[in-house]
Amino acid sequence: MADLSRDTLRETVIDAILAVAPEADVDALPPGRPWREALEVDSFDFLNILVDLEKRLGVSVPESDYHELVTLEGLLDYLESRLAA
Amino acid sequence: MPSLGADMESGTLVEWLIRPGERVERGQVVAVVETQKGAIDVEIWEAGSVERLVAEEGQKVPVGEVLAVILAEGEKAEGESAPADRPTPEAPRAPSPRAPGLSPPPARATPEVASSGARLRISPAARKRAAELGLDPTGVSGSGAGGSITLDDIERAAKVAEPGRAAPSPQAAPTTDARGAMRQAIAAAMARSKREIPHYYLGHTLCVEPALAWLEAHNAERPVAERLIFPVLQLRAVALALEAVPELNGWYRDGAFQPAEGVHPGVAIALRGGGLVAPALHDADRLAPDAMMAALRDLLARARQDRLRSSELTAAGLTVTNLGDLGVESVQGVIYPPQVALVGFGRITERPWVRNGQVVAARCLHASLAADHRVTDGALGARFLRQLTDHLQEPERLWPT
Amino acid sequence: MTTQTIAYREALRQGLHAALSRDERVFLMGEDVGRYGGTYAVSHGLLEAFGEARIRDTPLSESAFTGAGIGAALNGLRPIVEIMTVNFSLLALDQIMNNAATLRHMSGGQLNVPLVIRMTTGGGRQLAAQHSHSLEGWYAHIPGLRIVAPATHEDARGMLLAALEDPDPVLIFEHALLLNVEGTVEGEPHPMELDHAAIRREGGQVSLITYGGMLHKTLAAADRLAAAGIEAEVLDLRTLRPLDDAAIMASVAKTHRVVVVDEGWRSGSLSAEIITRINEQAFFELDAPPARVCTREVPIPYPRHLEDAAIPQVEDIVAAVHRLMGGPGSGEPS
Amino acid sequence: MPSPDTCPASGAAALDDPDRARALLWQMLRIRRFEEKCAELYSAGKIRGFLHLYIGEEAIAAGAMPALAERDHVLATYREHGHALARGVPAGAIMAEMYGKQEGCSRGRGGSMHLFDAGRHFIGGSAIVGGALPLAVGYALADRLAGRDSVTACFFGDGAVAEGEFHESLNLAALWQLPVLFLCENNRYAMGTALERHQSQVDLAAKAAAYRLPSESVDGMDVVAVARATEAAADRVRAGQGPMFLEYRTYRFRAHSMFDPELYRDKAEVEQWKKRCPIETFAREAVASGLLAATARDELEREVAEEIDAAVAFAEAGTWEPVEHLCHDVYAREVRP
Repeated sequence: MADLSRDTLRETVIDAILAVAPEADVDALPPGRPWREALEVDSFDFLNILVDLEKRLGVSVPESDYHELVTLEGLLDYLESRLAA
Repeated sequence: MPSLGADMESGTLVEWLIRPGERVERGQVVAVVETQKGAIDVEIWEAGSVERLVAEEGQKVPVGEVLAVILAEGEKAEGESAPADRPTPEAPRAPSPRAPGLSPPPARATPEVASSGARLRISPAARKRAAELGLDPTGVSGSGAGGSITLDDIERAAKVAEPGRAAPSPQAAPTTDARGAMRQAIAAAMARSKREIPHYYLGHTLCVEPALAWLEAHNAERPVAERLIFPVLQLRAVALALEAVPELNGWYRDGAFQPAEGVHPGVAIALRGGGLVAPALHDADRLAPDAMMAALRDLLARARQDRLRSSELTAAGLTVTNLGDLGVESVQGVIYPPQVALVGFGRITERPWVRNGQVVAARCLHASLAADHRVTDGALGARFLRQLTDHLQEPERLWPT
Repeated sequence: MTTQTIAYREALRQGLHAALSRDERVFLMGEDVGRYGGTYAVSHGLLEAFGEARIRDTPLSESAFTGAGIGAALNGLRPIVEIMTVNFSLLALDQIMNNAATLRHMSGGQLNVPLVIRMTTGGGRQLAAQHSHSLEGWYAHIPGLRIVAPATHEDARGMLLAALEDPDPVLIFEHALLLNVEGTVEGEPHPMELDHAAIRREGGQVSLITYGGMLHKTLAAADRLAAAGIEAEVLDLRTLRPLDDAAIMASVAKTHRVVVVDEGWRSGSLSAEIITRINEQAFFELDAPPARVCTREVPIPYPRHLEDAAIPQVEDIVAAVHRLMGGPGSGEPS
Repeated sequence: MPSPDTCPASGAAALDDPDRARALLWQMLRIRRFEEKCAELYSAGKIRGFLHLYIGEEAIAAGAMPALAERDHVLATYREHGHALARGVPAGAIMAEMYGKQEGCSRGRGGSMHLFDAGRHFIGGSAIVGGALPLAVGYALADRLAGRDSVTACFFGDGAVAEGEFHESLNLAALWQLPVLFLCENNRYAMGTALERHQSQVDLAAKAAAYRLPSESVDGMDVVAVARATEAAADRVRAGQGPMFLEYRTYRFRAHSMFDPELYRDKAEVEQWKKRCPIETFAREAVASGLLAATARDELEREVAEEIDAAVAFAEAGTWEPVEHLCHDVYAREVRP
């Protein structure tokens, strides 16, 4: 999974979100805005998305890192760093 | 005493026409008996001799009772022989009229219709359909004769994720008219709630740092799939607070409060694409953390697939709504009739908080209670809210270790 | 098959003619049925065709000639007793109930009474109280009798033929207002079975259940309702004893609303029996309380405007349905 | 009303056939003993409801019935045990019917007042006074139309002459000249009302003649007079000369029914008529004229007693119709819509 390009990573994340919130309009998401509130993803959905990402990317996000995942870009950066490690 | 007529039950012996010791022939008139229709001659059907007269003149004797003892030819009078040997008639008696005593009056059926509250006017077909759909018809407005609820009303309400009612399955994106129908059903319930329930509201902000610390520590070494989410703690706290103040857990129906037997808080679940349902989490007070998490996960999944059980739609004695998830600081909810309370949790935000005289930044949230003033007063509501916040601030004591 | 358009009375006459010509055992007995050709000209021409032995004018002795009809039926013949109107049948009620209806059961099944009694019924011709009765409901109360009400011309011809083949006493009620009504029939008269109701108009929103003279008013009401967007189903009972429960419940299950139209007086009427059966057998199909339109409980008055007010009219049927279809204002009982 | 002793004397002396004499006495005796047994069983509660006994009128059923052929039809009233016995309905079947057992001649459903035997054309009981008269007209009408030479005999009491159906039926039968034998048993009391207190014209034969019906009055206490008159009438009717009316003047020795204190007549009158008991007078004359041996009476009594005891045993052993059969035979063609 090492050299996953950013675009494919973005697609994977969006798929994970859509799996839980099928009618979420991720593209219309203004950059830099907290995606959970915008897409009305409650704590349950968020947990399910993390479970999905762990399956897809093998990355298990500890609770202490949740604050880094507030924006979509933040989430992607975090995942990239974890994958690169 | 012979039966001398269809409706004769007894007769009065007027006159004996024979004396003890006399001979009698078959068909001989031996006595005169007074009946309600007049005096009638009584015949003897066997020849013989009069041993003794049992009934006295003027005595009223029921049909079948012995009047006299006649000895057939050659029969000796033994001691007190059995009364006249006439075979007791085996032909079935006409069913004897029931004992004349008054049977106890039927227990007064407890009136289904309470004195003040009107009985729900709903057609049998609509009531049956509502049961099939697991729909609580109380909130549905009637378009039928006299404002009664009809089949169409139920069918329309069924298309709507009306509170206490399963929503359309997530795959089928609700069509526009379904959304309209959903809106109408929620409107009906909320209008009724506002119309009938005298709400009072209480709120309290509490610091949740200890709870969150406990949660992070609990989740630290667990894979994502086994982690707990904060609502689990909130529901636990609500369950424990209800044990202290049971008056907030039940229903107001037919003019009286009916306490719920168990602690089954309704969990407000927002459905994708709009609509809301608040199925009951059964026995929330008895679930260990992981069991409650599993129960919540299952409830959420079934809610979104429109496969909730009818008991889950009617068991909740109060509802917990967690709009905090969606970034709102405080919630002043509207109670779902016929429940008597609604707990609202706001969003967890970092706020200035005074601790030991120092102002620090701490993650806090606003907890609110909306309650039915017909059932409880502010004092009782406040006690509940204090219990709730105390429990949340001592997470390690939420569950017995 | 040739289609004819004839008056209801002509259909009755064709039925009688066919019955008399097909079975030697059949004979007609009643007041003025022979020389006079029938007070309603139904038996016109039969005396000439079949002779005095089989077309017998009787004295005004309803009990005697009805009883004689029963006796002749007991003794192997197939009499048709015509009682001029249901109003005079009261004089023969003892023979009809205590002999015709009862003899089979009371004799332990040894006897049966294959008798047909025809009588006209109903009001609406300003004949005042003693000549305007609708008593089908009374007779439909008596075990041992078969009661039928031919509302269409095919039934008017054919029910008589089926009744004559029936081993039990059959009473046929012919509504007086139908006699002049024109209708179509197919081919030769043929027996029309006596055991089932018939849907005369399909509809999905309300069931209108009726019989005999009220059928044409009910169909008219259904047309008016259709114009107002309400599709009514019209069920012609045809047999009043036994009632065709299956057909009634099937219609109620389809439409969930029912109005019974019955020219009898409301209290203890046939409509009361039908609605009770619906409550017993189709309660959970009901989306509104069952309703009925009956004759007002009054001796039928002579003046036209009062008689019209007493006897169910098309407007009454339409109003009853509207009350049933709903709207908060429609709560009062019809 | 002519008093009993002026009736024309015929009686047994007018007979010359010993077998016929024995048969008449036997028939009257078995009716008398049967009715006495019924009274006993009613007091014991075995027979319930209403019970109307024929004691005193036996000469009519015993004398008239032999005049009717097997193919003739017989209709009677609720006092019809004697007619049923005389018509040949087995005593056991009648007694079982009185018990309400399903071995009864009406399967236990009719009881004392409704004895039926279609095989023997016995359309027995009708509890509605005058109710059978129109039926008889119908039976005769059907025979006439079907070309059969049967006669329909209809027994009824003096009470029936007050009913509309009496007048309507006699007129209809006379109008259509139908083969009906109207046989009126005038026992002088309609239940509790003496004839002269309910009829303007008490001469019933004259009343029937008003419908241009040949009618005759007969001493109902004389079995031979009854037999002769009925035979002659039956032959006339069978020969197609139209209906005929016979009035048998008779008297019932017991109450109208089992619950009747007989306040309407005095005991002396009853004793007066008992002197003309149809059985005792006929037996005495038959023995006196040598038609019957002195021992005949006892032999017949024994024979009758055996028959009656067997009938009671048959009824006692009878069974109740299962309640599941309650609605059987309401219709001949059951319809299950």
